[in-house]
Amino acid sequence: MAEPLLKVRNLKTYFISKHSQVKAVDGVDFEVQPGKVLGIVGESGSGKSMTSLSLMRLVPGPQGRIVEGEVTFEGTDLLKLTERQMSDVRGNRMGMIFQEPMTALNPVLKVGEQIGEVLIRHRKLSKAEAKKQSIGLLRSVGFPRAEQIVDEYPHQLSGGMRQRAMIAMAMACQPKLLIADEPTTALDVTIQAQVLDLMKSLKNKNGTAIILITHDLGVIAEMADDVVVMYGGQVVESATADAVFDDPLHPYTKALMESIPVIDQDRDRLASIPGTVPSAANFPSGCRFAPRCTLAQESCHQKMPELRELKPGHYVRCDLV
Amino acid sequence: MKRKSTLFTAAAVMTLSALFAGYSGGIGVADAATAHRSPVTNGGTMVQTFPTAFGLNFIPFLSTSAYTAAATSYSFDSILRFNRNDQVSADIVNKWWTSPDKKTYYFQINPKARWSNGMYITTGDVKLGVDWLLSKSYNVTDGGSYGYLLSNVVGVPSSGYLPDGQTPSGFKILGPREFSVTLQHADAAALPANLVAITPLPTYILGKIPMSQWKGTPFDRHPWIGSGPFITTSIVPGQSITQKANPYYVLGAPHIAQNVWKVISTDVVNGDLASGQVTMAAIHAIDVAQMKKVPNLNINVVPSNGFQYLGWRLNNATYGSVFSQATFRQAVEYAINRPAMVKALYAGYGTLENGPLPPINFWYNKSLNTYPYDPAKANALLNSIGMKIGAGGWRTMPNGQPFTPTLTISSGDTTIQRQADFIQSFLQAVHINLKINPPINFNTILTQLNSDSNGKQPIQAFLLGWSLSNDPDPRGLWRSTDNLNIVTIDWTNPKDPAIQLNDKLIHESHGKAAYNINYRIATLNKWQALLNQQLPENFLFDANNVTAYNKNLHGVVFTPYGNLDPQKWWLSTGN
Amino acid sequence: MTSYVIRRLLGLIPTLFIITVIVFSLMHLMPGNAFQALIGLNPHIKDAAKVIAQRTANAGLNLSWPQQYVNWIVNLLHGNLGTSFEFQEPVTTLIGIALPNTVTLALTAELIILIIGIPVGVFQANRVNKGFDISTSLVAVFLYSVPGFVFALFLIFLFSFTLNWLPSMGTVTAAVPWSGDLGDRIQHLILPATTLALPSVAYYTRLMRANTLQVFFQDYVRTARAKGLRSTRVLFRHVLRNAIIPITTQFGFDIGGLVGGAVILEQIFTWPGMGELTINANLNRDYPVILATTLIFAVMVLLGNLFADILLASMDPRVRYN
Amino acid sequence: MAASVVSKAGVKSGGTVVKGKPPSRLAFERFMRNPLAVAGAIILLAIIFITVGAPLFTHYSPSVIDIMNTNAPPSAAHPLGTDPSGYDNLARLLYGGRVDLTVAFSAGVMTLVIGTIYGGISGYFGGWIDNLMMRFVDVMLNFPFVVFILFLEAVFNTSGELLLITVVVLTSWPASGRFMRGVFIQLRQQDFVIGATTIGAGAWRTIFRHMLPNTVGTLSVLVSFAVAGYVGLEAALTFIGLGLPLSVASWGGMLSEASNYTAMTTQPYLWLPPAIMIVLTILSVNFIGDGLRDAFDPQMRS
Repeated sequence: MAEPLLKVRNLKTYFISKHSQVKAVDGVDFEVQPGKVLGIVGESGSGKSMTSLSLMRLVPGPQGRIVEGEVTFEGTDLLKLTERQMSDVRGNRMGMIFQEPMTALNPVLKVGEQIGEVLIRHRKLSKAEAKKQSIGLLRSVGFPRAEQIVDEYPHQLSGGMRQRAMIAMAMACQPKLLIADEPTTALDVTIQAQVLDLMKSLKNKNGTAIILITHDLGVIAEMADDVVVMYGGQVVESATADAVFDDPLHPYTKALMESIPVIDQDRDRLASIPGTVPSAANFPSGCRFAPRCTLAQESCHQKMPELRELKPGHYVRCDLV
Repeated sequence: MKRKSTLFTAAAVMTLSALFAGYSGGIGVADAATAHRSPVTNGGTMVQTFPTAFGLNFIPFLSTSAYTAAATSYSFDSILRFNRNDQVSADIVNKWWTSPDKKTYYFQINPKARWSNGMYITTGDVKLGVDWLLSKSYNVTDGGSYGYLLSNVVGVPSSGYLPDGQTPSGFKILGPREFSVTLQHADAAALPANLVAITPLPTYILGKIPMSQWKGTPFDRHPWIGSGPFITTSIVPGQSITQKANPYYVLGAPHIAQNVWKVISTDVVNGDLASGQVTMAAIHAIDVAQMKKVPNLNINVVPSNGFQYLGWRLNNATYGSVFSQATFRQAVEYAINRPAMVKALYAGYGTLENGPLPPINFWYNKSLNTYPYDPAKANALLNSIGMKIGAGGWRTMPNGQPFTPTLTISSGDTTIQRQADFIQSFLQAVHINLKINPPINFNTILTQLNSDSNGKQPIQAFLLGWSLSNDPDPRGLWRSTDNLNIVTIDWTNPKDPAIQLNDKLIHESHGKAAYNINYRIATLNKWQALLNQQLPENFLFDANNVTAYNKNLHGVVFTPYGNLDPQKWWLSTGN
Repeated sequence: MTSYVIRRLLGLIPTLFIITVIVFSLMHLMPGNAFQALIGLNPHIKDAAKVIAQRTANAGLNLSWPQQYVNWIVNLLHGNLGTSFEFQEPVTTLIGIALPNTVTLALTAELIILIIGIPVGVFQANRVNKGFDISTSLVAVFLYSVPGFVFALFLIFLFSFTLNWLPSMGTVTAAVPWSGDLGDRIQHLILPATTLALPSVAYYTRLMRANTLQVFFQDYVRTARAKGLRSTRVLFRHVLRNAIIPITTQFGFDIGGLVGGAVILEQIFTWPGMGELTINANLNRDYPVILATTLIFAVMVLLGNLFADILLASMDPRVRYN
Repeated sequence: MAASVVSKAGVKSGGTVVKGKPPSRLAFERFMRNPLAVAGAIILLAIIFITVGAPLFTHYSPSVIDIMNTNAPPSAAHPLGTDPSGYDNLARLLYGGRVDLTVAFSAGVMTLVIGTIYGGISGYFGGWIDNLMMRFVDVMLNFPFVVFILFLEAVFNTSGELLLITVVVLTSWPASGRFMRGVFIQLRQQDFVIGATTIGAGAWRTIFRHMLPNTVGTLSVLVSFAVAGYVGLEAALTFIGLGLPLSVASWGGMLSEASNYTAMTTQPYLWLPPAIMIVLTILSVNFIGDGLRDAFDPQMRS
């Protein structure tokens, strides 16, 4: 494998207040290869969104804090940069799109301005040039009447249009890495497909690597080259997409797979995982999945399993497999 | 303590004395000792104050506020003035005499009398002043209320006014500087109470404008020439009037170059005095002790020419039978510890009043009963009219009915409210169960007083005050037929022999015989003694005029009738 | 836009109508009028009761009140607000002097409020619960707690009497004509406008702080940061631009309120504005002036509301004119 | 492409769920953890205690004059001196709070009750009801306060505490009514209200059971400002002579009596105590308001 574009080592993001310490991200490791799609999957509360925000250093302060780890992007540790240096990376070499296109766009600024300001910031374009490029960008994400859209406000656009505008914004500077945090969750199914296709084509065109964060295994199956499965703030399994889908090793991953409806199989009912994701404020002492794991043994409740490389490139955090 | 107190008395102050506020005289109160220490210097700016905004009309007699009248009185002199002994003395007119039948007055204008632009004042200017006071425009359209000054002149119809520009036949021009005024009836008070106030107006300006248009003309908004010591140079509505010395002033050019009237809230005026931004201002008596500590200020206290009283509606349907007995009112007078009230309300800077004229007045009868505080005597008097102490320790009506009179006071005036509280406590001490009504708007009180002919209005007792004019002429207020008597005193029962005597004495005090000053004094003394004994209202006291002024101001003549002779004042530099 | 404003202006008419009708009827339930004081206490008017009746009749006060109201409206449409009973001057003259002064004072105060309130509120939100935030919040509550006239006296004492920096009365220096120069006028404005502004500064600071805090945690602010925008641009273009919207609305609502709030301060600072005129007219039952001042206050408040709506519509593209 | 069904189960479990505690109890606990709010509550209770229990602290009556002992500086017998009527200033200070607190809290309660009901109805129903109700609010908001006071004074031939409270009550509600309408309009569009309506909850139940609890934060701020505003108002009205008569002791009255240059510079014992009481009252009400808002609406805390 080539030198990875992004290398995350032992990332820990905690929420620290007077009364409690919440380990939202607790020692995460993964890598993203240039031009590839890494899917991060897990239920809500598994720490995947907080991981992505940590990569951008956008963890909501003042309680949220990256306490440990390394995030090496194109050879530099992002966590060691000053806020000013970091802001040169954001939107420029790393772009990000968010789950809620309804709220992620500023309601009082024109779409064109919101895209253009990235270009003005990082490409030092003039306002006029920025607007021209914004129109081009909007067209490239599939707006036929881009000249009008630049002068419209977000509330005048539909949800899918907004998400495409978001993508245009994130892709404006042709970043090396795009972090997409649940980009399709809030959209209709048909629109979801459009958006995913768009991301795919942009990836192919620009060679942008993507971190795709989702709880939707279907999306992962369609998009991802590599997959990281997160649970309770930790990576429980990581491998290529094929490996994960063909041969899931972790009981949690297996359970997730069970719960996918498969059209050509005639199953009586979908499997679901009993129980809920434990609160980050009070994780169990042993394996964090143990309380919900059908296979759990006594030892699972005692000791936290290590992330082991069971097969080449296939890591699992379970002592039973 | 607050500006509201001005509200209460403002109306009363305006009517009886405002006219004379600036150019009246009285018994002299000497200037501060510093006056003669250094030689007089010319120049400088003096700042005086009004507590609230002034009106917009500056043509004499047209002003609707006391403050505008004060400023106007600096710019326009009348034909005669009062000196510090309250005697009529020369001003624009320097010689005057009467015909043997005392009906015609002859006047001669001082040959040096000029307008501030140097033009001489002529009888034509006086005539314009007379025409103006008697014009229909002034009296009817503009609602002017000083036409009465000339209503006794021959040729003035009973309506009190003439068509615009028409001169009454009683006014005659005898030469460029000589004129005469002939009256319908001889009247001893005519000169000091009325004719002194005739004010020459500049014919060459106002003579060209129809009187119906005077109000609101540029000259009315800002009169740029005048005959008084200070001529207005600029007016900022609602806040200031700037006046400069009149070099041609008939009584001598003023030493001070500029006089500024500023509207300054009474809440901050003390600070302006202390910081030197105001040269002279009236202050509250209660602040005297603190203001005496301010190093750059002198304080002057003179008694005022006025009185405050506790009135009773003598015709009240419920308690009139008690109120109308002089013995009851005498008992009240004894029951109230007036020195203590003066001490509490005015820090001692007040004067007790025992009759309709204040002790400071030239005409005051010095042998009046002073009604010293004597609750025992009050109790005895109340017992003597059959008001027994009944259940609960309160006196009843002679017929045994409960006696709980109410005192009505105006809202927004804490001094009046305090006064009421004190009176209540003193009357309660002699077992009179006086109740104080919640304070109400002054206008409402006036309305109730005005429409109280049947005694059915809720008002039973009330507190009011008057400022008086220089001449002690009681007409207008004290005769049983005078409207103000009906409204504010209520001593009007024509069957009461005391009231008949009152009317008779008032009539005699200004008849032909009264041209003899000793006769007039004797009559007025008798009249004062009558009121002192009858107490148609319970005379209380009046607050003294307390003036704080900068130590660099010299030559001011403080009198009960105003601060006289501004042309003689001067400012020392480098204080 | 224009048609919207016109429609809104027409919409004010019924409200104004009801207000004037209520004031009109209340006034006629009150006993007494200004003539009572003017004439009733003049010793030299022979037949005061008759003169009062005459004046009352001349002023049209003996008509039935619907008739008086109609007369008043007809005169109003001719630009005539009547003649003050007390000053015997056209009400328009009195208001012509008072209104500009009051408006100047209120607008200056608004300016001070915005200039201080917005930055301080944003700064507080930026350092929430830090020393600056807590200390300024305490000061703000203190400013809000102490009645304005107490501040007025304190500021006069400090800046006018002790330091002698600023004048304590009027709108211009006495000797300067009414058209005094701008510097002189500004000097005179500082103390009264500051005093008038102080309680509202406190209120706006609080409001701004709360708004900013709320906006800080909006998704689009995170988006803006994810785009790598500098923190100043995030703050001004994204946070402030949104946080300020409710402030502008409040601002419009407050214009009318500030004019009313100036009543007491105008007396202390001898600011010849609507305050003195209003209080005086009310105490003396000077009906034409009461009606005119009521009308003007109402118009100010309503125009303020309208202004707020227009501002809101121009600042928030989600709001449409309808 | 596979549809996503996964993990919708058991999603809503983000925060700490402490079982068995109703929200009001939680709010109370959060309130009690806020030191400023607790301090505010203690101060306010203390102020109420000393005003209600005034006779415990002074044997002077606030309405008995002593003409022989007026304008006295502080002494052992009169720790804050006496005023120009000979009233004991300490007694007036202690008893005076009753009026201020009554006026302020009646304003606060009216703001709360009428504002919420009126704004709630107007905002919830919308349409012509809303339009009509808001026009009425416009009228009331524009209504000149001074005219109102003078009118009531003239017609009922009285002045004083009751009149002041009446006027305050009559004029305090429209602003909050309009404000609360805005809040309710916002709430109306929120999921839980739409939810409540769709499951057939009646209008009243929706307004009071579902919407009202969500306005507590806003209301507490409104009320704290209303209370603060009306303590100041009482002082201001007395200052221009439209407030309480002298016979009724109040902090505002004491403050306005001492608001002149001489008293401000030389007699701090006249104005400082009432000023401190007013500031303390308003401060504590504000802190309580902040605390309530944070307690009921934890998202608002940063």
